[in-house]
Amino acid sequence: MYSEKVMDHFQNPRNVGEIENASGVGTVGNAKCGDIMRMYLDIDDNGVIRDCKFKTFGCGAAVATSSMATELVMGKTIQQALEVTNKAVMEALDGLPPVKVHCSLLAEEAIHAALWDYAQKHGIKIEGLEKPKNDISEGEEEEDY
Amino acid sequence: MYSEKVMDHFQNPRNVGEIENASGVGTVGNAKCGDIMRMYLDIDDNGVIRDCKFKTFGCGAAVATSSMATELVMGKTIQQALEVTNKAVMEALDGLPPVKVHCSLLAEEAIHAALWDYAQKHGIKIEGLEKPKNDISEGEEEEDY
Amino acid sequence: MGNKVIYLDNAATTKVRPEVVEAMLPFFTENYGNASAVYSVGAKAKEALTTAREQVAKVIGAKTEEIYFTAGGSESDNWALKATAELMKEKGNHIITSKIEHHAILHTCEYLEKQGFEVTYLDVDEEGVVDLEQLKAAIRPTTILISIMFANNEIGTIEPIKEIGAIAREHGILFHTDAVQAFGQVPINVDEMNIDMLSASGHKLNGPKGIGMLYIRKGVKIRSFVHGGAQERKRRAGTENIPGIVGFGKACEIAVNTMKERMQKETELRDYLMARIEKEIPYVKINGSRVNRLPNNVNVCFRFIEGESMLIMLDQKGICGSSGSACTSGSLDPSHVLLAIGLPHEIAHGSLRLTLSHETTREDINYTVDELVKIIERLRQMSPLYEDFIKKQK
Amino acid sequence: MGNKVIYLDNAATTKVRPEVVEAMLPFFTENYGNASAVYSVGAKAKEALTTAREQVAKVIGAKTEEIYFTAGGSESDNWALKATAELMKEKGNHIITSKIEHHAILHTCEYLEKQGFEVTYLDVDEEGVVDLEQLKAAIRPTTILISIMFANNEIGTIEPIKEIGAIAREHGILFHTDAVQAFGQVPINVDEMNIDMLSASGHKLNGPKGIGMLYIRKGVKIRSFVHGGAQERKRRAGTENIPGIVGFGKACEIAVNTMKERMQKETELRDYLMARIEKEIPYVKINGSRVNRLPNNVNVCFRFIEGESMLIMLDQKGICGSSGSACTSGSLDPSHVLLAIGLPHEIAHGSLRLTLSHETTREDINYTVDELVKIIERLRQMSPLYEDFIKKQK
Ligand SMILES: Cc1ncc(COP(=O)(O)O)c(C=O)c1O
Ligand SMILES: Cc1ncc(COP(=O)(O)O)c(C=O)c1O
Repeated sequence: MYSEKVMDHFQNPRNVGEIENASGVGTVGNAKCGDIMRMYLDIDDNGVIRDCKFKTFGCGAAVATSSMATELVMGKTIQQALEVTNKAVMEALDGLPPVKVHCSLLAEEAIHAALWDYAQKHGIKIEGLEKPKNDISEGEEEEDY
Repeated sequence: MYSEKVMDHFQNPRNVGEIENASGVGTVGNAKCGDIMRMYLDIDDNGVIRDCKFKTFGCGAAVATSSMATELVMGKTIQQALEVTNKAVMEALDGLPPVKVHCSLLAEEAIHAALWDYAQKHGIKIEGLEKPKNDISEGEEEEDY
Repeated sequence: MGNKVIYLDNAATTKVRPEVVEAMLPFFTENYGNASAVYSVGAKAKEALTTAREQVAKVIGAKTEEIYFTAGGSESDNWALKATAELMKEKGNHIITSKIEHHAILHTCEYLEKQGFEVTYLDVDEEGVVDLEQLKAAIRPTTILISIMFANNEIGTIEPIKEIGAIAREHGILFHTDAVQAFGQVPINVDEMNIDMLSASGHKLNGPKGIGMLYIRKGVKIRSFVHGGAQERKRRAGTENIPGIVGFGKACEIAVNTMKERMQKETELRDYLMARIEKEIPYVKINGSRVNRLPNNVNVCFRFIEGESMLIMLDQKGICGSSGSACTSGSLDPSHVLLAIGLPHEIAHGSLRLTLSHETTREDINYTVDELVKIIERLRQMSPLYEDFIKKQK
Repeated sequence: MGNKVIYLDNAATTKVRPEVVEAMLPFFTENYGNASAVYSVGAKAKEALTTAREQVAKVIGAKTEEIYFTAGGSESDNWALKATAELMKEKGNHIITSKIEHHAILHTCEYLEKQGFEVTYLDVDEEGVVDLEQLKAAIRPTTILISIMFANNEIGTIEPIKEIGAIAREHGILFHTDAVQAFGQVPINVDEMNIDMLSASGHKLNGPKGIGMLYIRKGVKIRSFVHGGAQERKRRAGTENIPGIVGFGKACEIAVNTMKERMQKETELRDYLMARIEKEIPYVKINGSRVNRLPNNVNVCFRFIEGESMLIMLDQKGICGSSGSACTSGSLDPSHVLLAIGLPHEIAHGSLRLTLSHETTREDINYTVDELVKIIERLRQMSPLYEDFIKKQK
């Protein structure tokens, strides 16, 4: 079902945990759908992500995409972090099963939500960042027979 | 499917053949339904069946019931022969599958038809013998789903 | 973690017993003849068919001519519902079922609704038991069928079938039960329970997949679902799956002969498993009835975590379980059964079903709980819901 | 007569190849897990499912996602017809089929007629070939489906499927073919032949019974026939019959790899068998096309005698044949196919079908004809029809 990379990130998730007094925290998804991701960012004065941690309630793919997302934004500038799309997360994980693509969208959205929180706290506007939706769903449902 | 008795009478049918100048000949059934029985009787002056032969176009049960019927009427008086019912033929054969019961009716009817022919030829009336139907069908069809 | 697999998903499907495979084998390459044929190669198949029908009938106290072989539980359910709807549509268009039926029933009901039938989906209480008063109140003059499952496939609750049968009989309404989970696991008698139709599936009782049956009480005149050849007394077309039927029969024979001891052994292990979980893991909820419960079913919700990740971690320890029904696990939506017994979505997501077999041992259970304790702790440490909960506690 | 059985009823059902049984075995007792499950015991089943789907798709040049496993040919036929009727009922209510279809098609059509659909049953010529002009003339604006079998199960005639497909495509009408007899026996390509739906059954090509498939061209949106779980991409519910599917797949693989040599060998033996019968037995009629004919099918009528008694006598010599379709042999009515090609009833009653397999030898054929000559002679001596015929000749 899952690629080896996904399984590795699920079994040995990187950067699990909390950051006390994080620069930005974002929580996306909802318990109703069975996926919640929380992303903590520690951003230095140059706008570089010094640290990043996550907590996730969700399936194997949800955990793996969160873990991979933290790796991908670590050390990046805010603008670079914004470019970490769900596609990038999926590719880094060697793909996801079609029904799990929404997890990667959730990971992208979690980064955005944490950055949004950072921007709010600092009263700044980040170019290209919109207020994150509360809920992510895939849109393209499988056909029903 | 068939009892041993049926198989025996099918494999080694008794009294197959024709009787030249028979006292009575009866043919029943029709080729459309896949069963035709012809019964030849040789009846002496005392009304005793001296000889009896058959020819049958039909399934295993048709052959076996014909064969058994000839055995059952052989040496009998006309009145005794009239009492050889399809039940008697079936019992003598240790039973028939339900879908084959009509073969035993055909055998009964073949005897009647041959006796009717005998009666016609001799201008006599046989007590309890009616003009045989041309065709026999079971009447009670299996339920259709 | 060794190579040993602890298979605790016997409600999804089971390992075929070696005796069953043994019984099937000659019908692949030796007695492969058509059971409807005249020649003797077919006669052996026919004989085997008769024997199997007897073995199956015995499980539920039915007559052999009331057993119709199908390809499995889903086909049986579809047949019972659709053919009854068709047969009775002059009388009425109302069907009563429950909210916790298997999808083979629920989706068929939805299909029938599109055809103009009306369906009442009965509520269940927090143990998953259908409310008999609600059932009585739901009956209308146009009610043509009551279909309530014998035992639920997720939470193991056994429904009050005898009582439901009595109500159906009293009102002259046909009664079907999806007994796929209960068949061969607990005693069933179609006469005592007033069951008119009953679905069963071979692979749930250590028989083969792809074979099942519908019991149809003599006199219930529903027609074919699969039209064609004259097999199954003209009611279910298709060349008979003789190896499957023979295997199903054998599995039924063994199930009947071992039922008493299996029930006792599995009930004991089941209760032990539930007790250890409740004692050693906080924030859990056992689902389903504690009393009227399948002997092999344990269903428990672990708060703050999600089922699939639990299943993968268990799998890595060689333990096979399931989260909600196996059939729905493609979607990973929270189970409709857990929602029907009143669980909130996020708790329903954290459900684990462990279903035992006659082969399950106490060591298996102990190993499973030992690993489960660690897995739950680990996942909770990762969970934002647990984080919030703990912070609130302080 | 020795103990050897000469099985010449391969159109009814076939012996499962040992390699096929071999391939199935691990899925009964080792990899028995549910293919929809998360854990790895199920993963092996899932993998096997994928492989089998490829093997099956290859037989007809289809894409894997166009193959839907069913319980057999009858279910596939029922699904194709009933679901198309339902899907298209807004467009029209007219279906075209032929008079020589299998009962799985004909009885389903009769069922649909009761539901308000109109069915045209095309005539066939004396060889059993559907008339293309009659087909074109039968098409109405309300025609929603053409269903014509690929090859007839009794007389072996292969229909002009490519031409029929072209006509259907030209008129924008869906085209289904019951290829149960042709699948794996002769080349089929769904794209070249414009086939939208195709039925096949595992046990007709040395695979297991109780498994089949319906090919549904991508884009053809017929719905489920069996509602329930999400198996087969939500289109056919029921726990997958993995051993059956694996066996079917393996049988398909072998069928593809051996098709050319099998066709050649069987065609040769078939023609030899027909030639010997025609030469050595008087008053016979070979049924079906001599050219467009399944490589393994011989169908012949012996005048003045009836089929069942012939079959029993052959059986006593260890030879298995059939008279008309195996499915109809319960009724022993003369076959609708033989009547459709214009045979009178009494001749139709005397039909014998001998269908070869890859294992059939020239010795088998010689032995069969030798015995047949004696049996026919013996039965004719018993036949009042023969008696009349001979007397008339004099
Ligand atoms: C042409 C044809 N269609 C359909 C079927 C039905 O297939 P099954 O018996 O596998 O359901 C058969 C064989 O019985 C057949 O020969
Ligand atoms: C209660 C219940 N009904 C019906 C089914 C369907 O049975 P099958 O998968 O054999 O078609 C199942 C199992 O999947 C079940 O648990």
